[in-house]
Amino acid sequence: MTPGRRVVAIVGLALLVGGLVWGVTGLYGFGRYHAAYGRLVARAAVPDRSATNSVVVTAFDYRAFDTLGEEFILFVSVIGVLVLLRRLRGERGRDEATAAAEDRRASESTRWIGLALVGPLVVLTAYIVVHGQLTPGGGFQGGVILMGAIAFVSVGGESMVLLRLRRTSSWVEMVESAGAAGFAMIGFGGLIVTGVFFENFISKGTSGLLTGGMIPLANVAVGLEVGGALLMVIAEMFDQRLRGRQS
Amino acid sequence: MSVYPYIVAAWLLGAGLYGVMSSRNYVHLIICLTVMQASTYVLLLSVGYVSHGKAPIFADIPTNSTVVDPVVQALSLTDVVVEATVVALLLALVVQANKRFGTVDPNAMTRMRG
Amino acid sequence: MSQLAPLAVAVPLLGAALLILCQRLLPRSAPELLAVGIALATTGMTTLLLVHVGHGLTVYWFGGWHPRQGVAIGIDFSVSAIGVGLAAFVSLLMVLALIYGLRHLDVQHPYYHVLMLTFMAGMVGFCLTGDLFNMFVMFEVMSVSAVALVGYKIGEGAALEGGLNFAVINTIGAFLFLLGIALIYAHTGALNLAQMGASLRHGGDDRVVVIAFTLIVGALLIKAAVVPFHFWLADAYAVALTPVCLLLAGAMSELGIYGIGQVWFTAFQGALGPHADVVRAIFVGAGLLTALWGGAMALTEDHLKRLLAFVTISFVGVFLIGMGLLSQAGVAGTAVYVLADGFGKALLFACVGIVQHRLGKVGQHRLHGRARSLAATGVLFAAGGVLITSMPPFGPFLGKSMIDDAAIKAGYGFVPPLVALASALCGAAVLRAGARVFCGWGEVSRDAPDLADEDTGPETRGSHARTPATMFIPAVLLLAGAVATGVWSGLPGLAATAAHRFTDFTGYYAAVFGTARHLGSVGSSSPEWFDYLYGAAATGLAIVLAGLELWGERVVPGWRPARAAGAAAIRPVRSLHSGRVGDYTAALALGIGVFGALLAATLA
Amino acid sequence: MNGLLAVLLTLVAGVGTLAVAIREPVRQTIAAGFLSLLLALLFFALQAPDVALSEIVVGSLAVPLMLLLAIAKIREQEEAVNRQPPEAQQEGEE
Repeated sequence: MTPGRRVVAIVGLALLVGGLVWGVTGLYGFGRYHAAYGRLVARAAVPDRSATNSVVVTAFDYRAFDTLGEEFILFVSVIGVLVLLRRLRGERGRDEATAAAEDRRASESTRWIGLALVGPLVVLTAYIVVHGQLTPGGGFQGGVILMGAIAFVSVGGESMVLLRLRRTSSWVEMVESAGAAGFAMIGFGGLIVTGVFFENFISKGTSGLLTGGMIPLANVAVGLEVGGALLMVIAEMFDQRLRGRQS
Repeated sequence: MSVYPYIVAAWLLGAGLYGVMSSRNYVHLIICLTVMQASTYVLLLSVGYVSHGKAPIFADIPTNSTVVDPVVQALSLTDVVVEATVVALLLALVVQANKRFGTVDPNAMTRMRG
Repeated sequence: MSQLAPLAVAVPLLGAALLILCQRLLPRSAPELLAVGIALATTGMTTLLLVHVGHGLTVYWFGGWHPRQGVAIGIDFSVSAIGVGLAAFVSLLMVLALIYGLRHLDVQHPYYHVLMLTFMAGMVGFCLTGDLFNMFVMFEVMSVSAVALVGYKIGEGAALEGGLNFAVINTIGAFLFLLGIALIYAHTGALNLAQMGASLRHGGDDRVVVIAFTLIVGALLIKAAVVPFHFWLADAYAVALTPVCLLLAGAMSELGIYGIGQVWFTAFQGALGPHADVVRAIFVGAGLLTALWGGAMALTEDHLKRLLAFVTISFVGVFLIGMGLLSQAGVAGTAVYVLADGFGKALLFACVGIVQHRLGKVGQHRLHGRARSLAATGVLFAAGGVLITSMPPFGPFLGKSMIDDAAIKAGYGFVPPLVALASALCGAAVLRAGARVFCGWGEVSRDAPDLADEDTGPETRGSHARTPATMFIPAVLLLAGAVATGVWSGLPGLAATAAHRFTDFTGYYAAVFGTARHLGSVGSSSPEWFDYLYGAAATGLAIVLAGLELWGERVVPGWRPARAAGAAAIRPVRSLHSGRVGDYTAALALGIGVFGALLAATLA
Repeated sequence: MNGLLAVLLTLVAGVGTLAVAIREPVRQTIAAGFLSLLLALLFFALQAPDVALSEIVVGSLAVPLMLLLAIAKIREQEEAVNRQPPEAQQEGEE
């Protein structure tokens, strides 16, 4: 940075942060929150939907359209990563022989530890996803944990799982796009059944797992989308790492 | 003292912004962006906090208890997704740029100037 | 009929997901045809909505969540003629861009089409939504798609740099937007724009409101690329695939300006209305600076796409003036100008794309006289150049004269000549480039080529020996659109009525919270004699300037030192475009900081 | 405001600053992961368990994983560059 640019940077930073501080000190004191919207939502969630987690009801029902946008932000970013990391002509791929050699390097024990971890993690994921409307958690967190399960297994078992995954990436891609499409379909379901986009068209139930109508369904769709999306990104990054090795 | 969380949010924004301005490494720059993002989480959640409020999840508490704001929490969930996407996309660009230029220094990537 | 509002966003999104889901089942050419079909359907839906909305405002509550006791519980689309008109324009441009892009490299697999569809869905949603946070979400859908599309040509270093600069600066913009949302939500307890506006009407001009306004409008100014937030745009638009450029230049920057109008007239007008003079002065000042800066940069630019990127920046400045007058007349003028000028800029990009397809280059010095055989494209390019100087009686002239009249009414009499100067600079840059490239006139450009041209190759596949109809016909249609907006005599009246609806908060609030109110139509002024004068003067000046640039050194004694002095004067400005994201961020912080400080000073 | 919140907020501000100040990518990634963990604790304290869970899984799991993979890739590339002169390297003057 030249001195002139440094002055611009420092003055800009001071003005921006100073302005922000000046602004926030005009806000009500911490803990004195009173927003009309939030209060209404917190009171209405349980009677409206028989679901107990008002955050999830907000995200998947009152503001389901935001979440549709959010799912597509994720979906698009995966497509973006695939586009940006695509193989250009002349860039050498990784041949099958090296892949097999890599596979063999993964020791038996780490493989077993990995597999032993996968089972419980998948169960945990399923639990988190389907209880989303009742307790903290939901499709989003569950999806990431599933991704984490598979990714960490692969770190333990060297590249084994991720390589398999890369080779079958069209499956992950399909799971991911099925999640995104599924969430949009839930919106269309409302339109078809009740005539309003994202109207909650499934029976709300009274208590337990099958409450919230479309919310558990939405959670599953989001879980597929998020887990698939992150898995695609990680696998793609991993593939990048391997691509450079033999060149 | 009652505005301390808001000040922390402003501080995180400033720190991240300073990092972005002065960064010589795109990976560093991306992490600075996640620090700036932390500022948005802190501000969103702290404006929705109620003293002695409970989490807005009525599984174990009566429906008339004082709870914190569920809306800002739903917004923050979206924000978290945005964090993951921003990091993923930028890293993909940086990995390609490194292949192309052999460096991850933003100041060395100035093919377009003037 | 109001069902079309959610469908205009949901259909492209679902289509995008299904294109990926079914990619194995579909034949190879299916994605492009499906994408064109979906874009056509979206154009149809938004056009029908536009007709349906008419003078009114159509409100659609997602999930059937109607407000309870005056509190919005769900998300609404509040469809106004201005918003849905812009959405229809965006989707029409998308149709043309998709057709135009049929021959482009590497676009055979579905990813490119998926990105284009989500890009369009984000833009359409941004135009229709009545919820501040939903605006942010749509803004992100659009930005994330655009980043991937800008960086699409990963084989070219400049594309990666442009993508990175774009991504970093727009991500910072997104954070500012979010901080602004958090503040204004804390202050008003609402995310719905109408409810927010009602709350702010009673709330007064708190400093929280001022800073929230600064952050939200700052983020939108970054998107619109107003000086000093414009640096990323020149880097990004210069390197994107040409069909993407059509949309970026024709529509995306304009959405930032639309967003500013939307948040001002619905949410902030009530609270900051007493300080409207200050806000207006800031917007008009920034707009003028942007218009002239972009024009001057365009005139000293060698790379054709980057030249057009600076032209885009220059026009964003004029849009900001129109919207920033914060008046019904200003909005009406901006609406007409955005429409006409959007066609014009897209046309210019389309012509450059054809040149790139045929000759594989985009630098003026390399192309000098080499495009002589492309006479038809040359005519289109020259027509585009003349159009953007706002020559009477075409569309851009109409829009600009409406903005000029609104500016004079608001007491900014000095705006019209300066805007005319900016248009002349842009027009001169385009006409000069056209004369060099298509006619081989003048001397070979000596402006330093500042974007290394060596890795800019052709973007298209197939034979480069002829111009495919899929590229040429969209260009002709774009020209027709730009001309038609000027010839269609009903347009100013429709724009005036739509702008009346757009600027009227009471009617907006009433429509969102139940009782719809009918607003009568409003008359619009027709261009005055001095508007014709300004228009003709801008065109004339552009031609004279272009001529001086081409032959001045031989014909006019004293032109050489004058031009050298001008080039020396602009050099410090050029050097600010350093390509370094750190510098851009510093300029961004300074810009937002000064904007906030100016607003804050009026409160103290 | 109670003491726990004050301590967590101060820690978040401190570790956030640290994550900016550290210039070595791997250590910085660890700092960023730690920041996410602290943020998650803060969110629990702010009665936002859903956001806290998301922040843990994204901020301390997905994002660091992506960062580390990218860093490893960049390092390999740089080693390769050091071995042979690059075809298109840009100068970083000034």
